[in-house]
Amino acid sequence: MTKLATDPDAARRALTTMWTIRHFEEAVDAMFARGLMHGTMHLSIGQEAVATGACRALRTDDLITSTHRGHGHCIAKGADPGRMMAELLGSEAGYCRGRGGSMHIADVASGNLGANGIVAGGIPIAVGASLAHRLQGSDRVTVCFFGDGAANEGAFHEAANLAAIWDLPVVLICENNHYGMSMPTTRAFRVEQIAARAAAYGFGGETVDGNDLQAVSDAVDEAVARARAGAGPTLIEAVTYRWKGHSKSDQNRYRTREEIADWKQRDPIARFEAATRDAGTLDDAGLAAIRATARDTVREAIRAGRAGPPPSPDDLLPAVYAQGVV
Amino acid sequence: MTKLATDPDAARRALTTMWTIRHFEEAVDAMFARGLMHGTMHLSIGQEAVATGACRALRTDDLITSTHRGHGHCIAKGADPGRMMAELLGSEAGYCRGRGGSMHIADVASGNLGANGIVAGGIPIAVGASLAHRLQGSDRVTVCFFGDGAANEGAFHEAANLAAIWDLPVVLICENNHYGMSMPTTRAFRVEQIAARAAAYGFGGETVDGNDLQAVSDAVDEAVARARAGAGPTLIEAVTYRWKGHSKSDQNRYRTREEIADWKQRDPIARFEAATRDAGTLDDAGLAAIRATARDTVREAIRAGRAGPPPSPDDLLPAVYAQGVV
Amino acid sequence: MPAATTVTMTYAEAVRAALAEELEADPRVVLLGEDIGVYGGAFGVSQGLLDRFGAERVRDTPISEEGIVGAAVGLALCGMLPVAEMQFSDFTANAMDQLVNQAAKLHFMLGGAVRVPLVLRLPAGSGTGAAAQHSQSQEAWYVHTPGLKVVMPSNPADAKGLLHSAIHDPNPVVFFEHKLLYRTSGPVPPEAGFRVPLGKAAVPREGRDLTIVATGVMVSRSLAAADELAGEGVEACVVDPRTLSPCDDATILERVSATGRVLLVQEAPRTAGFMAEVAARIAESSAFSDLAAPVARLCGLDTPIPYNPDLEKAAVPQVPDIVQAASRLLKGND
Amino acid sequence: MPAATTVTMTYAEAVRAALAEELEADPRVVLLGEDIGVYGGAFGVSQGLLDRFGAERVRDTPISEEGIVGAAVGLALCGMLPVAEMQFSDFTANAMDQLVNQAAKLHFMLGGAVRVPLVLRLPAGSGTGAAAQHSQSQEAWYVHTPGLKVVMPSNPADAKGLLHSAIHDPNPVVFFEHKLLYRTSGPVPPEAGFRVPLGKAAVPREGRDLTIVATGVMVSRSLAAADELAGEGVEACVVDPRTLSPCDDATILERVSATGRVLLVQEAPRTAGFMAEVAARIAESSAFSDLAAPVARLCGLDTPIPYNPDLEKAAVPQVPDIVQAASRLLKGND
Ligand SMILES: Cc1ncc(C[n+]2csc(CCOP(=O)(O)OP(=O)(O)O)c2C)c(N)n1
Ligand SMILES: Cc1ncc(C[n+]2csc(CCOP(=O)(O)OP(=O)(O)O)c2C)c(N)n1
Ligand SMILES: [Mg+2]
Ligand SMILES: [Mg+2]
Repeated sequence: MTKLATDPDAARRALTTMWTIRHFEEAVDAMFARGLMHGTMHLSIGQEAVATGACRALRTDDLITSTHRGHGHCIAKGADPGRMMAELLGSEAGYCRGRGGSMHIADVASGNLGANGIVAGGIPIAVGASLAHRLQGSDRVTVCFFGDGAANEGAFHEAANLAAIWDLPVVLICENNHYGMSMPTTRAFRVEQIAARAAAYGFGGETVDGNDLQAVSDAVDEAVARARAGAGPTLIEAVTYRWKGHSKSDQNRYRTREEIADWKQRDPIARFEAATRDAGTLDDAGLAAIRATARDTVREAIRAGRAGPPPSPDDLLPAVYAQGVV
Repeated sequence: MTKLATDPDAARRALTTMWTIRHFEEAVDAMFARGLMHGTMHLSIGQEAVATGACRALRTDDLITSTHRGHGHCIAKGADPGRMMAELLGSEAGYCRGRGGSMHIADVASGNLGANGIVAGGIPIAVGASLAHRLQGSDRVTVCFFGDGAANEGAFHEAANLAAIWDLPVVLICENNHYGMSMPTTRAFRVEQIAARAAAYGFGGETVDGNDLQAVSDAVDEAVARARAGAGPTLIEAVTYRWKGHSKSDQNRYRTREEIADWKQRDPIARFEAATRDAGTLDDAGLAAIRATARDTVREAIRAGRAGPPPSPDDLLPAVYAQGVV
Repeated sequence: MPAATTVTMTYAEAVRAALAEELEADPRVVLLGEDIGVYGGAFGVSQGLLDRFGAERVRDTPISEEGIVGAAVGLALCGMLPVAEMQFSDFTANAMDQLVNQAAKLHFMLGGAVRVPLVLRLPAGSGTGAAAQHSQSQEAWYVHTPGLKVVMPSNPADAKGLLHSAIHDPNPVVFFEHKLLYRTSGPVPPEAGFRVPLGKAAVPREGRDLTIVATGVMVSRSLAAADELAGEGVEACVVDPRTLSPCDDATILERVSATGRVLLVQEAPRTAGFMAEVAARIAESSAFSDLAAPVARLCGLDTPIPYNPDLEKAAVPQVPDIVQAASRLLKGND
Repeated sequence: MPAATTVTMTYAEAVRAALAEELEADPRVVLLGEDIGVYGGAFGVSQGLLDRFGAERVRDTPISEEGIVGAAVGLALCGMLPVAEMQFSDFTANAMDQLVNQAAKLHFMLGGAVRVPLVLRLPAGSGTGAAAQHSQSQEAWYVHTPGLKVVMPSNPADAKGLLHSAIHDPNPVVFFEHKLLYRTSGPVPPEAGFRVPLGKAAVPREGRDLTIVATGVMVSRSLAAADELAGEGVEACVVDPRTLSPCDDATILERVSATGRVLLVQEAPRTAGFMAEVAARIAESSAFSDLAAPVARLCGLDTPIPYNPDLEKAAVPQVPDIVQAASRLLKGND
């Protein structure tokens, strides 16, 4: 397995992805605050190493399913931030032509079957996708992202069991950010590790430090290799933390300022930057250049997103059904 | 814990219950075959030790929730076989006034919240019932029966987790009769023991020989004591076998005659009879007398069931809503 | 329309034949559901298909309805044509999120980026003594869900022809099969894969005096009632929408206008059922002014389905009820 | 009717006040739902209740909708009066089995042996930019489900009064709260626990020229439209059913007969929505012969709710749409 912090190319790519996610979401946060975006949004700031570490283990033709907190997955899998921003701005140029917004961005071309507004809604879909690949004789793998809260939904249970009994090429990645909205995992679970649930279905589970890019990447690499080899699913619990509120309406009443501050000390990006610096792979100038690139990407995304035309209300009813035959 | 085979009273009661279940269902089977009953039915012949062993651990004011295969639970918890038979015959004198039939018999007075036509449908309800008791400051315990197949429903997962995190006084009894309809547990699960799933929720699980009355009784006794003491839920997997087809339409294509014959050798009733005989607790005459009592009970149940008046179609619409206020 | 030469088969055989032909012809087609393999399905519909097509394509599932429909969504998104079965339509209650929040919406919600060509087969309806949780007719829920198509064939030819169309439709199609119809027989065109288009009503009987619009098992009951009525000199036209969503309004409204009287017959509970929509479309259309009497509905009672067979019959329209309702409608002042 | 002296509160405050008064007065009442505790509910409705009544009675749950509703059923069967919340009405899709196959049916199916007095609170509707999975109006599903009562208050007084009635009703009640109404204010009677009876429509405005029947957020939009119409000399009567099931037909039909013209306004998609049932009841009633024009419906489009705010607005009726539809209806020949 690649030691990311010592491989200049890999380090640069991973850092660019993480910073792009970070800046993208900071921009979105600011635009919401200034009333330039409407609806709601769920930011993954602080969790960038999970999406980045997981998606770097995948081929472009491998698939992911994502969640309401999906900007990171989407960017990491290779979507165009400009079309994402366009979508958030409700533009016809957005990935969903302005119909979906933040919770529904998909980009089939880069292998993202979509965010999902329903907690755990993507898990059975990921299982079905991986079954399709098996039936098609393909060696594609599907990675399914979901939160700690999602692991208490019936959909998780049913889907995990189907993946198990059919030995499907799917990797279940539980982003345990300690809360489902306001509900701490300590109250929502009576088990220490969500990864322990894998044993209930008969496949392997592993808990990793979700703020350690290398750890995530290694675990997913292995799980993907197993899945691709026909050895079935794996559950990876990546322990991380969400810096921002759950969504716009969150007043952070369920956690302390200290806790948040403490986790900010464990910033996955700063940590990986330090590792590359320590390893002598990238210097301050190199790191600054990556940040600048990411900032430019996001700036350009905002420009592109704003440039898109608004969708037309006349095109609602005709868009409900897909046309033709399959 | 009572050694049932050496305690004449306990042995007599348990055997009477088991034989009543057996004869009741044989009678139902015959009546269906002769066209005297309609609809469908699910017989628990061969599984009598589970219902009997579990319910003997309960007080009358403890509750159970049951399943589509619920005659045994119902009888073991203390329902009147006459009103059960009346229900199966669609009579106004039946437990559900002929509205429910085999899959919906409830008898709140004896502590049975009802069979259920929906696989796993009773599990969340049992959890809610046990929460009610906790909130009411009562020490009542709820036992929730369900099949192996039910353990793959999302409802099982969500309910088990609620029971865990709220430490509820509920005992989950999975009757693993090796099949959910035609689906063998070997194909529906990738785990050897369904009881292993308890660990995913953080409470104890145990697999017992469901054809061994004593083993079931002991396990449930312990679990009930724990629940009553406030120590939360337990999952008990009782391994058993269904002698008859899943329901009327079953042609037993998914299993062999040999397998069925083999399990008939492990008849839970004969086995417990032998134990009482070996222990010198009951002799052949005593055992014969118990069988005769059970047969009389069922004969009387059929008579009573047939005697009930038919319900009136005029009383459908007015019965949809409960009246008054609570 | 059945061709000149037809073969006679039961409704169950017709559904099975459609599945077999699709499995044969199109490697993308895959079946999944509870006990559809060696058991042959709770109603025997898929009997023999496991032997012919193997366990990968005739896929038994655990009892996990949400998982089944969700897997079908994933399969459909990835180029397969899944045909999933709920053992009884009632169990769709366990899979509503995947059906309604995912399958129905994905195409629109993702701006057209994906399509979800799945079929969900739902054995439905009362009359088998299976009581309230195994006897429902909930087509109105799905008709009220934008993005779903809803099909309800009333005879073997339509069952086969509409299923072929449903499988090759790029949208999620909810396919209702009434359990009482499975053993009824009828002529079916022999050509493999012949399709009955979605969205076209059938008019199995023309008549000048009133129009009966009926769905599912109520179609044959309405035809039987029409025969009786003919004995009394009344000629009833019977319209079978076949596809409930999108619904062929034109055919219905034309017959309503022509006859001036309309009786709407469904098995589902009256309130907010499919026929409420048909009534509303008539009431807001130009056919309204052609009506010589108020619209009449004959529906299931607004109750759960009871177990007792007499009560069960009393809860849904039977042939004499239809005759009576039609006669009453005709006695209304002209 | 609000008493002479009233207090002004928002819709959210009214719901909260009802919950607080019930928790205060009746030890059987217990709340459960996702983030209803320290978070105060996604829309702030239960803010402060955890502090007052504790975590046992204001119970945060994991994200397990089927478990929540199932637990509520068990609680209700055992003598409690649970008030469960789905964070968004859309997530009821995950709990349909417990709601429809269990709660709705148990009383009837068990021959009256049990009752299931639970309330399911459902924040619903569009207008918040939350897109297709967080903006639905699916009341018609529940209206079509025998055994459920369905309530949809349109103002703070009704929200409070109907919630008290719902909690003490012995049946499962589905209680729709429109998200856009939460911050709207209105007069509320100050008496603790005052009840508005289920099953009685309100007529917030009388008028001779046409009747507008509207639900939820469409009531205030219809009243605004009526004001505009009044400026043009048109007097519209506005009927708010408040309880959709069982529905107060008498009040609706009386006004329809009196005005001869009726416009039915709902946010939910048109096809097979609640207003289809109202249209059908009008079309099959004696009010039919009093109609001077066909029944008119103004409804949400038959589409998922789109994200873009302009599209979202275009997908459901707005005040000018109501004015226009009413004007069109009045131009129909008399
Ligand atoms: C079925 C469903 N229930 C509830 C919600 C509301 N909701 C949205 S996100 C969320 C918390 C999800 O927690 P988790 O799965 O841990 O993901 P995180 O938000 O922490 O990334 C909740 C309750 C939803 N969208 N869908
Ligand atoms: C939700 C749901 N899915 C499917 C069914 C159809 N069904 C009834 S019983 C059964 C098998 C249940 O298996 P298990 O839980 O092992 O109980 P057993 O019949 O073996 O006692 C099935 C599939 C149902 N009634 N409910
Ligand atoms: Mg979380
Ligand atoms: Mg079983």
